[in-house]
Amino acid sequence: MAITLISILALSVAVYFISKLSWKVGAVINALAGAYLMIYLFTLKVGSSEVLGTLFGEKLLLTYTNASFYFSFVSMLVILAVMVFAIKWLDSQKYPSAFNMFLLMMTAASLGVFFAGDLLTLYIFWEIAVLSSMLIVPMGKKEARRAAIIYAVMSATGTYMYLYASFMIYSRYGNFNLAEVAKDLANDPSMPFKVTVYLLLAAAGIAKSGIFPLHTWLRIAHGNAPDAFSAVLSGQLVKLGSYVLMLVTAFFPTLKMFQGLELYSKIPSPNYFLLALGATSIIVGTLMAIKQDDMKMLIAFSSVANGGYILVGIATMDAIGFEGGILHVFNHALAAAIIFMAFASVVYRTHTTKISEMGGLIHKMPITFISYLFAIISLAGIPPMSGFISKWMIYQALVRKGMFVTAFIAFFGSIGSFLYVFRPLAGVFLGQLPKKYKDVKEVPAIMWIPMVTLVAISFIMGVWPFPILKPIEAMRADFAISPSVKIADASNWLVRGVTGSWNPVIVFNLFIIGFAIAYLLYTLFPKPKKVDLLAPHKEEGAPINIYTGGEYIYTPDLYQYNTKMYAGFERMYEKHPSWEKVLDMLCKFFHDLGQLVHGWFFRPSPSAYAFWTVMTLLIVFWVRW
Amino acid sequence: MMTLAIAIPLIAAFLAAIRKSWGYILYAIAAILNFILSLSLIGAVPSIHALGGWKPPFGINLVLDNASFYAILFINAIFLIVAVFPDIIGKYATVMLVLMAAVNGFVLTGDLFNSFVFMEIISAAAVIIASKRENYYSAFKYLIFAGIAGSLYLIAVIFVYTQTGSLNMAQAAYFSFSQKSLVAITTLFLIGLGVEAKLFPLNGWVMGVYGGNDLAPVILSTAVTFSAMYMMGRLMITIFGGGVLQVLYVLALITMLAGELAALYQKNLLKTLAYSSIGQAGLVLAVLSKGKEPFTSLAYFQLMNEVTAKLVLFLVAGYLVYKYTNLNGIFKSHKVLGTAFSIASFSLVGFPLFAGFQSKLRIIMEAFKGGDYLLPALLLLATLIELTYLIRWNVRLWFEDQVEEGEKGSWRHGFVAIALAIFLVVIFFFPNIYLAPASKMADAITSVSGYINIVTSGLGGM
Amino acid sequence: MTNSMNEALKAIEIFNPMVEEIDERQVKVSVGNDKLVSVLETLKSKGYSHLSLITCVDWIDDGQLELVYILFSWQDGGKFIVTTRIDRNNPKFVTVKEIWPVARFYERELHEFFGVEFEGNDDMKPLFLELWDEMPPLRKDFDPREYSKSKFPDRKYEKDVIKEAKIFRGEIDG
Amino acid sequence: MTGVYKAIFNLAIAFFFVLTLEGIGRKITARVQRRIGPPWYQSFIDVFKALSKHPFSNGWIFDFGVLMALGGAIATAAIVPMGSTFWTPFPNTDNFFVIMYLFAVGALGMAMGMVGSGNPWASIGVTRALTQMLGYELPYLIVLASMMFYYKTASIHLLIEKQAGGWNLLVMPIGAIVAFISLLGMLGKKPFDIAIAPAEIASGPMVELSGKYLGLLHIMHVFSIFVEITLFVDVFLGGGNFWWFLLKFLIVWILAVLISSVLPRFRIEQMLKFYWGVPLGLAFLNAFFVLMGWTL
Amino acid sequence: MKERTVWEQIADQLRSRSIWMLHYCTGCGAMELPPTMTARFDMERFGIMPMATPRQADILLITGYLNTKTLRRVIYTYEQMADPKYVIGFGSCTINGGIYYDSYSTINRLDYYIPVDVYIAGCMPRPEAILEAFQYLMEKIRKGEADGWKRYKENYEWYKQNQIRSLGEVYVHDEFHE
Repeated sequence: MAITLISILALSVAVYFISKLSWKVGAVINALAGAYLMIYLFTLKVGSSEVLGTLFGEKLLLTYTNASFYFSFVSMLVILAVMVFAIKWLDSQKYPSAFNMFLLMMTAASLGVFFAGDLLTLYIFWEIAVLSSMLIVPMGKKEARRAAIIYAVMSATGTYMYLYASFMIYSRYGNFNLAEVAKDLANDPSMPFKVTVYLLLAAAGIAKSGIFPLHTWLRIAHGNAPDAFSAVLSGQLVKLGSYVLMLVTAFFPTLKMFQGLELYSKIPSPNYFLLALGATSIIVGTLMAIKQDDMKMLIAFSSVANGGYILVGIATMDAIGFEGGILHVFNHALAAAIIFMAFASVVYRTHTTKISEMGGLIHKMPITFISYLFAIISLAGIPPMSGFISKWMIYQALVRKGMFVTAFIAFFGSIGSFLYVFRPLAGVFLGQLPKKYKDVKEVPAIMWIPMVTLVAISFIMGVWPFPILKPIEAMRADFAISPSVKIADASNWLVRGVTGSWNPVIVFNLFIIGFAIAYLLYTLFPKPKKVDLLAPHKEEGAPINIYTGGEYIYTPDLYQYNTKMYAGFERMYEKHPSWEKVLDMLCKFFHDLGQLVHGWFFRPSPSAYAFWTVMTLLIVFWVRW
Repeated sequence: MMTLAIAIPLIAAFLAAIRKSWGYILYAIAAILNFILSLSLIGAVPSIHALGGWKPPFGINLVLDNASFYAILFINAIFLIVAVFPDIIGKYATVMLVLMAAVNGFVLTGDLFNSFVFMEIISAAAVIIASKRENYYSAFKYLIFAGIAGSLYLIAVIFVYTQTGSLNMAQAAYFSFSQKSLVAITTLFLIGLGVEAKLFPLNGWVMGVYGGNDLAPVILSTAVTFSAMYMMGRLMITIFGGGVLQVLYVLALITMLAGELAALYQKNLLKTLAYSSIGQAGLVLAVLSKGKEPFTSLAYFQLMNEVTAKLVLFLVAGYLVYKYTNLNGIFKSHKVLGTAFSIASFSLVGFPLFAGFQSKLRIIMEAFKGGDYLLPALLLLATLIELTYLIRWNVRLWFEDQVEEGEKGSWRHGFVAIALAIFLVVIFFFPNIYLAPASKMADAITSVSGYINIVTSGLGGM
Repeated sequence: MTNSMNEALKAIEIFNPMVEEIDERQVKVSVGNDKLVSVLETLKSKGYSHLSLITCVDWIDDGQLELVYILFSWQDGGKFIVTTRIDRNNPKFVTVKEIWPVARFYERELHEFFGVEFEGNDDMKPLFLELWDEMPPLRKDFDPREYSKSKFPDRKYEKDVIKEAKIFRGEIDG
Repeated sequence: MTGVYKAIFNLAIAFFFVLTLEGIGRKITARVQRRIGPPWYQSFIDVFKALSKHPFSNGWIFDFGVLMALGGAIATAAIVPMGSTFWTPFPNTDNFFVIMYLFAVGALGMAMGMVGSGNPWASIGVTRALTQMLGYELPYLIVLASMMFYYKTASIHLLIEKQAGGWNLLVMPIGAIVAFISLLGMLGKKPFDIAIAPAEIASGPMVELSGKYLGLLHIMHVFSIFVEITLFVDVFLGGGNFWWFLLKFLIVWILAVLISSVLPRFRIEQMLKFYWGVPLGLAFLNAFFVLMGWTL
Repeated sequence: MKERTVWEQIADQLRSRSIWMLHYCTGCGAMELPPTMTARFDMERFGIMPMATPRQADILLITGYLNTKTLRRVIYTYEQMADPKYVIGFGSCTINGGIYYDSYSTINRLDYYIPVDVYIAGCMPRPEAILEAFQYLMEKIRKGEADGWKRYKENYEWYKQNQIRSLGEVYVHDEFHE
């Protein structure tokens, strides 16, 4: 593992110079490297372990667990798709060589995070991943430059808390090794220490996966990063955060650690705290996504909400909830990647991300539309796409535990997701095609093939989810989370929950049959006359177009409804408190503090320096004498 | 041999004063000679040299132990690197030569009054250097400060003399002061050195001087700071052990936070970096003030990393700031300089793959081992702030829309900057390049008896 | 007449208006072509700031068109009807859209229905009529019946409907 | 295989019974308004007449949306158990959440097809429908969640079996009331017909539907009504044989029609405030009672 | 007239029992419709319902005057309706121009521009008359005689020519619709 990771890291630098000659070759090498890594994941044996090197006298350990396999598989799926997508897409970019280099570097680093066997290795790879992705972000729109800074700072806030906690652990147990630390933590008598460490470690995951208090970077970073990279950001990078959250809540035996702190339904209060944060993110993400006009920011907020789902699922400390949360990682990764790639395709052709400037692209970009459609079906959790299964599992856990408020929030997020995914669907792809986009074409095959492949995978996993449930069940078994129900019952084609089961194959077949019946009825009755959406269309001499209340409208833009879609609902919370403003205030506070320091100590005249010198003298003497 | 390190630049300075046009060439020759000389001194460690045959504690003596050896090696290396840039040195070759001589003397000397003299020379030379590009007001402020600091330093020296009857450092180290006089002496020394070491609140001059021209930060933030830090360790730990180290610890932490906060506020690239170097100095001083191994070695390790990174940053920044008026997106035309700048700033922040990671994480780790939970927390907070403004600058210089047409860059800057930057990456993988000298320095600094032994045993031989 | 109307009348006395009191709150003021704008401005400054309508009367026998400006005061509900007569054959007048921006729509309407040109108002596109090709329809010499006959064919009754109706009612025998 | 026959029977009942009920509902509304009203078979005539017309199509997404809507509705209607374990086509797949979300396929198909027509009225209608969903689904889901917590199952036919001792209407009366209010929203009946609102937005999503599209969507609507009311009957009004089920269905429908025939329409915010006020509070109250074990 | 197939006969039966109307209303004519719809006369008992869009409607009820400007919209609306579609001209103004027969802007004869299946005479007709007309139309549909939509297709050139003669152009561009 070590050699592979390091050679991929080295290759990334080489890719930069190759890309300087021809970025296309660089992109192809990237894709090949991605494909190699994908295959490589399957050749590795679960449980194998390797030493990467030594740092500060501690061995840097790489271990390959079921969780590593699952998370890196999901990551590689997304990254590979984006790498293939980028082969063509990069020609719209200003910095293709740097993009190639950092993308590959980030890939290696994120795999390193998943492989890490100890806290320090995880930190090192984590920082490399953050650094390389942070350098890709500002290649996007103008606002992206600010986004990169906010991303770096938020991420670092979490990471440094994590680092602090790692060293706290090290100074107490003399060990960074995750497995050892888990054992030590379980037996540690000091509750304040455990809670502190737990929360500080989780902070990294919270910052990275966009959970509530540190979620604001997602909007700006995902919304402004280079379009295809947003797919990686949302589909893969935030999953690093989910991985850390999974480590601290499930891999560390929190139930045992926090015995006696149970708050409700046998969930310890620190876990419950995280769960509450997750639930808050669902609300915040959903509400904010509903009111966005920028389609990428909309999906960025949806990533906040879905990160919340993942956290809620994991933090329930219930077998089915945990599996649901982990499966949601897969589902959301795929859905978000497809959506962002679809958006990248749209932007590739139209050069805008504002929903209000688009419309009717379905007639120009049908494949992109179909990809987006299936992705939102998955994102909204509607069968037969895979997104439903994970949401179903999370609901099962919440219902079983009797957590009605959280269940309410989960339902709210789910229904709310219908609202916000519909917004780009209607505003970008459906409706009237503005005149300026009448020459827009579908993106080339190399760009839509990865999208469609991901759609196919998501679809197949929705109908036959048992292959993807297998590693998750193995993970659950590794972490020994109760109750041990067998969720995937492949022999009976059943997905079992604690409160019932369902058969995805039957549901899918029923849908097919229903569609067939509908089609039969459709063909049975008179053939329709094709009507253009707006332009008077002369067929048999009669102009027939859509109903316009008896008025002639010749400008499609006037007849496109894509702004303020939920005005009535938005009005109910337009005066919401903004967390972004709070963080801005904090930022301003530090800035003002800097100004104060600057003004007090660093600017005054020479006589003031003499004053300060005397003051120091006096203080020192006063203190020491 | 040791005297040559002071003598060569001094002679060169005289020559340069006579023939102005030979200035740069003389500087280059002196720098090369000095560097070779300091390399060749490795065989002479440890030894002392009594000037004029007056034996310590009566005469002035130069001490070459591990600490001073590595210090002058490092310092002369920096002078050598600066020698690559005739355009930066310009008309200031003479002053630079004087500075070189003074810094070498400051580091090598084993006599308190002599160190005062060298410090005054350093201040004088530094003030002249600071006044480059008509930066007179800042230079004047610096002058005032250096004057106050020098007089306090002198008072401290007088204190020591009245107590011990000698100006020799080894003698002072041997002498057991009463607690009260120790505090008085160390406080005065602290303030005297604090100016050069950029200790809060004596660092008001830094922003104006570093931010005012391209020569001052390059040499003052590296060589002079290094010598001041060396002397800080020597005086505070070796000679007057104990003393006001706790006060230094608190002041250093404040320095760190204050510097970083002010840097966050700053909108000028050079001034930002100036504040950043205040913050870094605070970190080094805080670690140094622990007064024992392994903190001392980590402090010097961090100092070396920081100085290397800062050298790159100031070289690049000084070059660009005076070439362009608007720096937005300027790295698009100066890719090599930009890469070096980015690597150096990432190293400063402490990202993995870069040198700063090694030293910062070690500091945190050792602090935890020592049961100090405050230093890591503040260090991480300061790092967070540092990361904010350095990323901001990186993003601005790389990605903003370019306003000014980029010109062809200077290959000297590019070569030196990228070489140093690559060196920073190399240090991540092989930290011992810096860590081994640093720990040797630290050993020498923390061992009082070792120092006294060197001086006393050196009495016989020359 | 209310007090404010008296005051307003006093203010416009210098323009030699022909004043005709219609009822308690309505006064008709007829002035010459050249003084009309001044009168309107004065009235506006006196509180008659609402331009209710601009319309036109076709005095075909006099060969004149009478422009009618109706001003309304929101203070006391008084109404001034300021009129002036212009030549029918060369119907030109100046625009008041600088005083009341809304006037441009009224002027468009007048241009459309009476053919009055307003100097200074260039926007004379048709407002109400679509694809009108005849002379302005509200002029007295326009014959709408003729036009209707030419454009909108009537139903041709094969039977005498009136006679049938009479038979139906039993008034006559069929 | 019996499952398939039962599913076909489900669909047949859904079509004929609900269309009849629609006619009866119109009749009842007419009687409330002191009119005579159309005959009971009027809805059949309407559906088949619509199917017989020569429609307009606004492109392939329009066709596809309508087909997807109908297909989703048929799939959902085929799963729902009709009042007893015997009339459960697929006992392993009658999970409540599956039905709820499969139901959304139809809604999504309709939304997509209708917006695909390019008419802004349709978009407005769909956004209103989605917002309304946010209103009524939440109290309903909370009530259902507390029920599932109480009986430890989400399987509809098991829920029916567990009511052998007493109807849930009597066990959790508050929940039943809330669910019924939500049902009114689901049905799009009068105070909640915001999405269609013919007077404001020209019948909203359906604005561009002509001929067979309208007919197919009407059939989809029929299946939706079947699913919605059947769920309510199954969950709250206990088991019984098939005829009892039809009777309960009829009663619930008539009640909904009676309420809708005398009420005006909400505005969209009013609807949300209404649902998130008392019904949601009551739903949580119900959940609290269930948690405490205070059931009748 | 062609023979209808069995399916068409069945379809006509259905169509006659389920008439969804779109009413084009001007002033006085519209007043007669509310009583027709509501409890006093209750047109829903014949399966007649008001519809909001031309797409869903079967008949276009034109109550009152049409001037050149509105006639354009009516033609436009009529063409947006799905076949089979019927038109009822309501009031004498649609028959012969009513009292404004000599206006420069009102048309005199509706069936000159679009095919009208049933006229209701009167100014204004009472609700009884309206219901009577609907009954008559139903009868016509049932017999397959209400073939205005077919005539419009067959004689499209003629209708178009008439429309253009009176209107100049049917679909106009103007500043408010661009």
